[in-house]
Formats: sequence, structure tokens, C-alpha cells
Amino acid sequence: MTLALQLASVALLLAAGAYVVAVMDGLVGAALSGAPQPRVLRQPLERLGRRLVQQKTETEKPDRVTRVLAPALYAALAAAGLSVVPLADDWAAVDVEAGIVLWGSVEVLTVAAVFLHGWSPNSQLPLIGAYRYVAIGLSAMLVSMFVLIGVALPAQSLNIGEIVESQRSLWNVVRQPLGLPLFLVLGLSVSLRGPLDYADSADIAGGTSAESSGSERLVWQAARSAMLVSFAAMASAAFLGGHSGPWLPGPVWLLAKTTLLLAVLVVLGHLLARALPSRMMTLMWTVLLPLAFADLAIAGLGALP
Amino acid sequence: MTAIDAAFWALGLIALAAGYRVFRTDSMVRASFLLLASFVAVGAIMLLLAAEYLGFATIFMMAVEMTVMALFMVMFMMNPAGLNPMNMVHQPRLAAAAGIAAFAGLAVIPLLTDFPDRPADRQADPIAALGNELLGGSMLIFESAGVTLLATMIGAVILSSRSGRYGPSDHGSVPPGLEPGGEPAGRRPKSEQRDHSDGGGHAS
Amino acid sequence: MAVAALTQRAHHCAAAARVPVYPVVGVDARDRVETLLSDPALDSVASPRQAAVLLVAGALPSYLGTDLKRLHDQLPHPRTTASWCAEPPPIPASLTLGNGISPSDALVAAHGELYLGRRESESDLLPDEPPAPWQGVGEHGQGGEGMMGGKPFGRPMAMTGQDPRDALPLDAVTVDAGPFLSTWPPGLKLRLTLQGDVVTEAALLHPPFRQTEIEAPFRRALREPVAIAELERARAAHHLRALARFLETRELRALRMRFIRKADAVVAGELRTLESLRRYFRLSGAALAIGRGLGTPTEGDCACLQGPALRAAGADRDARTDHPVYRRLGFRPVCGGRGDTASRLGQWLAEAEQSLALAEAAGDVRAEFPDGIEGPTGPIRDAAGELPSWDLESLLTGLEWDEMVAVLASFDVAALRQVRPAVPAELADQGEHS
Amino acid sequence: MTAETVWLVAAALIGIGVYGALSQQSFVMLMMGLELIVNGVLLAAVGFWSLTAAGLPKGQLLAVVAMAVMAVEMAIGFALVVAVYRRRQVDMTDGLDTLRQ
Repeated sequence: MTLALQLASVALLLAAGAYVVAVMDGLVGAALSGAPQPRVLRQPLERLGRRLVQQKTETEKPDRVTRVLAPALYAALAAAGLSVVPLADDWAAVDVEAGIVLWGSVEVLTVAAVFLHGWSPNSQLPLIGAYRYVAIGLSAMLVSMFVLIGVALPAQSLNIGEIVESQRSLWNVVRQPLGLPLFLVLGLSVSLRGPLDYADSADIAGGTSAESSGSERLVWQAARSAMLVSFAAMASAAFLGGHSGPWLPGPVWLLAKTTLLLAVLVVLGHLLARALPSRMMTLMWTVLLPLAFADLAIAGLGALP
Repeated sequence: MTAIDAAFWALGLIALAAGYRVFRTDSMVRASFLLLASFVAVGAIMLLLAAEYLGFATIFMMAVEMTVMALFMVMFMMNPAGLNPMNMVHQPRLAAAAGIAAFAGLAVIPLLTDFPDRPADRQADPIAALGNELLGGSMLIFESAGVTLLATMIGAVILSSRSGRYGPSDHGSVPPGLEPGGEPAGRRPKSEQRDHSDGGGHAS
Repeated sequence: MAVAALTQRAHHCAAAARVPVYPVVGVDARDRVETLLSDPALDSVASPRQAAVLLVAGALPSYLGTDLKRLHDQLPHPRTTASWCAEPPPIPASLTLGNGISPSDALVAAHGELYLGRRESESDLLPDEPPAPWQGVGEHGQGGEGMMGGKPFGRPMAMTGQDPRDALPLDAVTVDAGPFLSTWPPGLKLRLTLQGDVVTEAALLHPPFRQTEIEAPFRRALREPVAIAELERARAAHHLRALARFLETRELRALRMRFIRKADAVVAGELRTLESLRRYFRLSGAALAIGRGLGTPTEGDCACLQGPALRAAGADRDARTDHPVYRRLGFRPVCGGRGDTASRLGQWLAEAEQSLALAEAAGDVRAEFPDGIEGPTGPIRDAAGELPSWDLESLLTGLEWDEMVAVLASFDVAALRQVRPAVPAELADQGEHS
Repeated sequence: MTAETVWLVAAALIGIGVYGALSQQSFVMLMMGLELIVNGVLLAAVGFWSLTAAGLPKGQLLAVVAMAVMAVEMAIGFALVVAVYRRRQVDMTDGLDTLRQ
């Protein structure tokens, strides 16, 4: 019974978060394009309606199983990621000791889900998107893992609750100043956004979702937003002290920090240009990865007794 | 039968079925992800066995490995979905016999031997125990594993890179001459008499 | 009951949504379509699978009819086709724009009717056949030949080919891309051999369509005096639109919209400085994102280019230099780039700023240019001879897909039209994808 | 879920892995067979640790070593595939007959 309640609360949070992301997208897009958008609050719902009634297109000889499973897997991964983030003292939907490692698996399986989504329609452009995303997505994940190890060091635990607890006196964003910016790169990557959207980009006509429409597209796009929400919640727990804060109850603090990070990510996604894959690869391995090592070294020095 | 038992059998079945399908499908991408499914099921069984860290680490590592493997498949066989049906099996009978023999031989051990029933203490913190073991009593093993992995990385890069010791490895690579423009130094590979375009290289 | 009510609700929601439009742009229609699609009620989508309305604008050659029909059939139901200034429409269109009521209102109305069931969704134009026939072919009926070759399940089988970069020969597959691919110059069709996302071979099958809407004042200036300010504003608008198209390839849809809207404001004379646009361009890191040295034509090819692309390669050839009016305004051509993609973009931005400054300085000076005038993409003369062809194919060879798209977006249509197709367009094998 | 049942599943995984490794011609498929064998070993080790060794830390260590073996096998395996492919254009074990020079 409690399990059902916990799962329901995670699903509800994700759905609400996905809606907020869609509204933010509309607002930021309107501000940057200089064109006022009508009905920003209603537009996500209208899109939802369209995708519900639109035909689901078929391609020649697709891999039917993975075509259905990949978007579902993506959404499930977003839920799994959010479920280990504690919303209040001692209250996470799923309290696992190795929460950080679980989040790592979520990151990697996301890459697998995106690959399968691009591979399954049996079409050229989606496959190109899937193919090049794997290279970039895995590199971003590698960087994030070092950053997350750095976060686990002061807490002396892989548990997210313990990590939040370890930031009572000082947030990790101050203690490890390189951590959060490096981690945000991953957020843009797992949700296929802006400068790290190598899978669903415009240059390949929508990439892995170039062949999807209707309900399939609905699930995929919702999962992308949900993954961003899940990431923002994780980042606020790992770097901004999660649910801890004075005066207000824990969940409110977590919500506020998550929303702030969401806004930052949405703005970055709309503002920054996507680099050529080869340049991004070079950036990841020659700049971001050494920076992640430096972050880990700083974390290690700070954790010395 | 408890819920844990039911979950174990279901996951075990998934692990075995997916593992078997790996060798029965005609698309290598499917094969990679079936293998991943098998590993994820095994990782989940580990979670049931209270090995939280190992379970997630298995899923994590195998997801990376299998995605890279699938990428290799696309790189070497850029065919969006499903390959031409091809029979890539040899000595199937021998292989099946060996497989069954291996299973039977291994299955006999737990069935015939009486192992003590000493389950791990679920209250204890296995992750901390593993950490203390890795950086305490078994530090040497842990460090050797680290050095091995480093050597692997270097070896893999050298093996797969284009440049050989004396130039691009896909061109016949020969050592430089003793005097400028002279005959290559060193022992001459036998194949050179047979096949000039394909002189001895480091891969032979 | 509840399900029916919910479905009803979903249809109503869908009818009110922004109209997802997939534009098919023909001859001399691109600027118009871009301005139309900058209406917030319309949403220009990247793939036909996401669209409800197929907008066919401008004249299209009839030999592209099959491509267009295939594109039409890729739209999911409910769908409708709108033709705009395409006489006669190359495919049956249930809606014709431009008769009194504003095009965007007409599209919004049609989209609403479509989802409320008051307008019939269009049926397929081509029989539902696989892109390449495969059923029953080959020993297993899968369309392949042995272990390699053939078109198993309707897709061409990859074959091993040479890799131009590190000599690891991986499997390559040949596909036709275009002529209606979004973010490509409309009409451009290339036959590409791909290894992963690396282009190992490129052949031009069809050049992009002519887009000379913006040149109208320049052509007028060949015959009668025209205000310098008008000419220079048109030039600046052209360059801003070109930059906008490039920004789209960098996933910056909002900024692209900003540039297009500013281009329209420039033409209308409402914008006097590009300071804020330059700031956004720099902030986005668009130039950093592509780096230096990408897509530099050979020296011989550079000499064949015209206009900004030529000046971006360091030449100071500009027909304005010798004109007395421009000389009085203190005009000096902007030049001295490295000839790569980034310098072509920088050239557009710098020239747009220079043009606005010239327009300010010129006031209402009018001038005539009987001997030819420097247009936004190169000199415009009455008796224009055949321009020399240059080698786009080898420029694209060895690039990754994204690099290729960036390079293509850094040339104007006029430069791409100088390239001679490898195969006459009418004879080229009809490809498989939009 | 007893130690015996866990080991039965592990033994079956190893058996399937042996079948795969011996029957497949493609290098990569062969590697998949090997991976499946190590997978079985991993499961057996964790089962041992959890159900009969009373949570002895060394049991987990065994599993960690098995994982390292898997990583090494895969990295070197892929590098070999690429190296052989570069020279020979083959990715099948039978193609290696001619590698002897």
C-alpha cells in the first residue's frame, strides 16, 4: 500500500514537473524570440491533446518491441531517478543505500534507451541521431560520475539522504565549486536539450524522433521533460542541500531549489549553441574530464579529517 | 512462496531466456541488448540478495558495455534494423553438448554438496564492509585490479589505433633501413616473398 | 461514456493548439514562408511526422512530384495540404492561401476544422509501398543478397567502404537526402555515402531553388534611381535571415525567430542597430561551436564564389567600391576572413551592421546602377553570364553530418546554385526520404 | 530463493555462455558468450556471499574482481577486433585462418 502511494507520488511529481518545464520552455522561448506567445499555460495541454488523437505512424519493418519499450523505459528511468531523492527528512520513495550508483545506472540506461529509440524505426536519420548520441552521452556520463563521487566523499556514504545530511552546515555547491556546473552538462545531455541535443536535433529532422508521432511522441517528449525534472531534483539534493533549509518545511525547499535549477537549465538550453559533435567530444575529454578530476581532488582534500 | 521468491524466479527466467536469445537472433544490436537484459535481471537478483552496491554496479557497467557493443555493431554493420538473415553458427552440436555438460557439471555441485545456511546479516552495512575490505585487508588485490585496468586501457588504445611501430598499421610496416633509403633492418618476415603488398606487421 | 467525453476534450484541445506546419518551399518563396512561420500561432516543425499541415509555397518543378507525394504521405492523420502562390499546386491541395484572408488565419482555421472533424483528413497520394521493394526478393524473402548487399526490409544494406579519416574501413550506406529536408536550402538534394555520420562521398543531384525575393529593389536599381537606404536595409535583412537559418542548425530556434523578426523590422526601417543581435550571437557561442577551419573551399573554388562568401575569403571585390555615391559615403568593403564557415558567418554579421550604418548615413539619397550593382549574394547585372562551377562535393567529403549541415547553411543559395549537378535532376533516381 | 536455486541459475547461465562462445563465428558474439559465463560467475559469487558465507566481505571482493575481468575482456576484445579488422577486413573467427604468416 505504501509502495503504491510512493510510486503514485513520484508519478504525480514528474507529471507536474513536466508541465512546468513545458511552460518554462514557452516563456523562455517567447522572451528570446521576441514574439509574445499566446496561452503559454494552456499550450502544453493542447499539445498533449493533439498527440493523443494524432495517428501513430509506422515505418517499414521496425523493431516493434523496442519501438514501444524505448520511450517507456526512458520514462521509467526518470521515475527511478526521482524515487531515490529524499523529499523530506528520512522520506524518499525508495531508500537505497547505494542511491548514487542507482542514479549512475539511470544515466547509462538513458543512453541505451535513446539509442534503441533511434535504432528501432529502421530509418536512416534516427539512426544517425542514436549513433552520435551514444558517444556524447557516455562522455557526459563519465564526467558526471566523478562529480558524484566527489559529492559522496564528505557524506562518507552513497545514500542520497546522507549526502543531503552532510550539507547541513555547508552546501556542496560552495564546498566543491566545480561540481554543479559540470553536473549541469549531464542534465542537458540526459534530457536531450539545447547544446547537448545530439539525438533529437533539427539538423537530422528531429533525429531519433523523426519518425514518431501521436502517442509515441507524447510519451517520448514527456519522458524528456520528466528526466530533466528528475535530474534537477537530484542536482539540488547533491549540491544545494536538498530538502534542508530554515523556516519552511523540507518539501517546499526541495521544490524551490529544483524549480530554480529547472529554470537555469531551460534558459541554457535555449541560449547556447550546439557544438559540432567532434568539438564537443574534444571539450568533454580534454577540458571537462580534467576539471572533474580537479573537482574530485578538491572534494578529497576537503574530506580529509 | 514469498514475494522475494517469486521475484527471484521471474528474474532468473528473464536472465536465462534473454541470455539464450542472444545467440538465436539475427541482429547483433538485438543480441547486445538481450545480453543487457540478462545482466540487468542478474543485477536485480543481486539486489534481492542484499548486495545493493554490486547489483547497481553490475547494471551500470553492463549498460555501458552493451551500449558500446551495440554501437560497434552499427559501426561495422550499418544496417538500421535486422540484418540479412545469416547463419553465423559453427559446430552447433559440439557447442550445445559442451554447454549442457558445463551446466550439468556445475549444477551437480550445489545439489550434491551440503552447504551451510548462513545468510548475510541484512542489518549490517555491506557497502561499508566492502569499502573497508577493498582499502584494508585486500588492498593488494584492489590495487592490482586497478593497475590491470590501466594496462588494459593503454593496450586497447595501442591495439586499436592506426599508427603501428613503424607507421600506419594497415600499411605493411617495416623497420627503417640501416642507412637512409636502404634495406629494412631486422629479420625479414617470410611472407614477404609470397605477398608483397602485405609485409610483416605487428599484428602477425 | 467517460472515454468518449475525454476523446472529445482531447480533440478540442488539439484544435486550439499551435499549428504544426511542415513547409515545402519552392522558387522565390523562402523569405515569405519564414515570415509567415514567425507568427506565434504557427509552429514550423523539423519532421513531416510531427506536422498536421503541409504548406506548399512557390512554384516547384513537376519532376519532384513523386518526392512531394511521398513527403505528403509521411504526415500522420489528420493532415491537410495548403498551397500558397504555387500555381498550379504540384499535388492536390485542399486549401489555397492568399485569397483575401491572411494566410496564418486561414491555416489556424483549417487546423481547427481538421481536429474538430469538420475537414476531411487527406488520404495517401501514393500506394503504400516500401521505399525500396524487398518482399519476396532474396533466398529468405527478406530483400537481401547473401550476407551483404541488397535492400533487406526496404533499407539499403551497408557495404564496406574506405574511411577518409583514419583508414578503418567500416560499413557505408548510400542514401539520397533532400530535396525537402528542413534546415537544408530548399530543393537541395544530395546523394550521400555515410559511414556512421561521416560523409565519405557526396554528389549533388538537385541544386536548391532560386530565392531572389530580396533582390527586387536591386533589380529595380538597374533601371531607375532607388534609395540607397532601401537597398542597404534589404541587404542587411538578407544577411540576418541567413544567420537565422544557421542558428537553427545549432538548435537555437528562439534566437532564429528573433533574427527573422529583426530582419523584417530592418526592411521596415524600424531597427537602426544590430548591437543586441550581435550580443546574442556572441552569447550563444555559435561561432565557438563550429570552430575555425571548417568548410574552407580551395583557392580556386573561392575565386569562383561571389559576394560575401568571396569577401569572407579575403578578397575585397565589391561592386559598390567604384560607385560615386558609395564612395561619398566612405564605403570600404569588409573583408579579410579565413574563408571558412565561421568567417562566412562573421562576414554576414559585419556586412549587415555596415549596411545599416550606410542606410543611416545615406538618408534619402537615391542612385541608379545601370552597369550592375552588388546584390546581397553577389553582383547583379542585366546580362548575367553563366557563373563558374565550383566543387561542393569534395568540400563536404569527410565531414560529419552536423558539420555538413553547418557548411551548407553558411553558403547562400546563389553560391550553391553555381554547382553543377552530377546527374540531371529529371533523371536522378527518385530517393526515399523527405 | 536458496543458495542451491541461485547456483542452478548461475550454472545455467554459464552453460548458455559456453554454448554461445563455442558456436558463434563472429568475434563480438563470441565475446558475448564469454560475458555470459562471467555473468554466471558473478551471480554465483554474490549468492555465495549472501546465503552461505554470512556476509563475509571477501565474497563481495570476488564479485568485484569478476567485474574487473569482464571490463578487461571487453576492452581488449574490442581492440583486437578493430586491429584485426584493420588488417584483414574480417570480423569472423574463420577469417583468422589466414592470419598465420
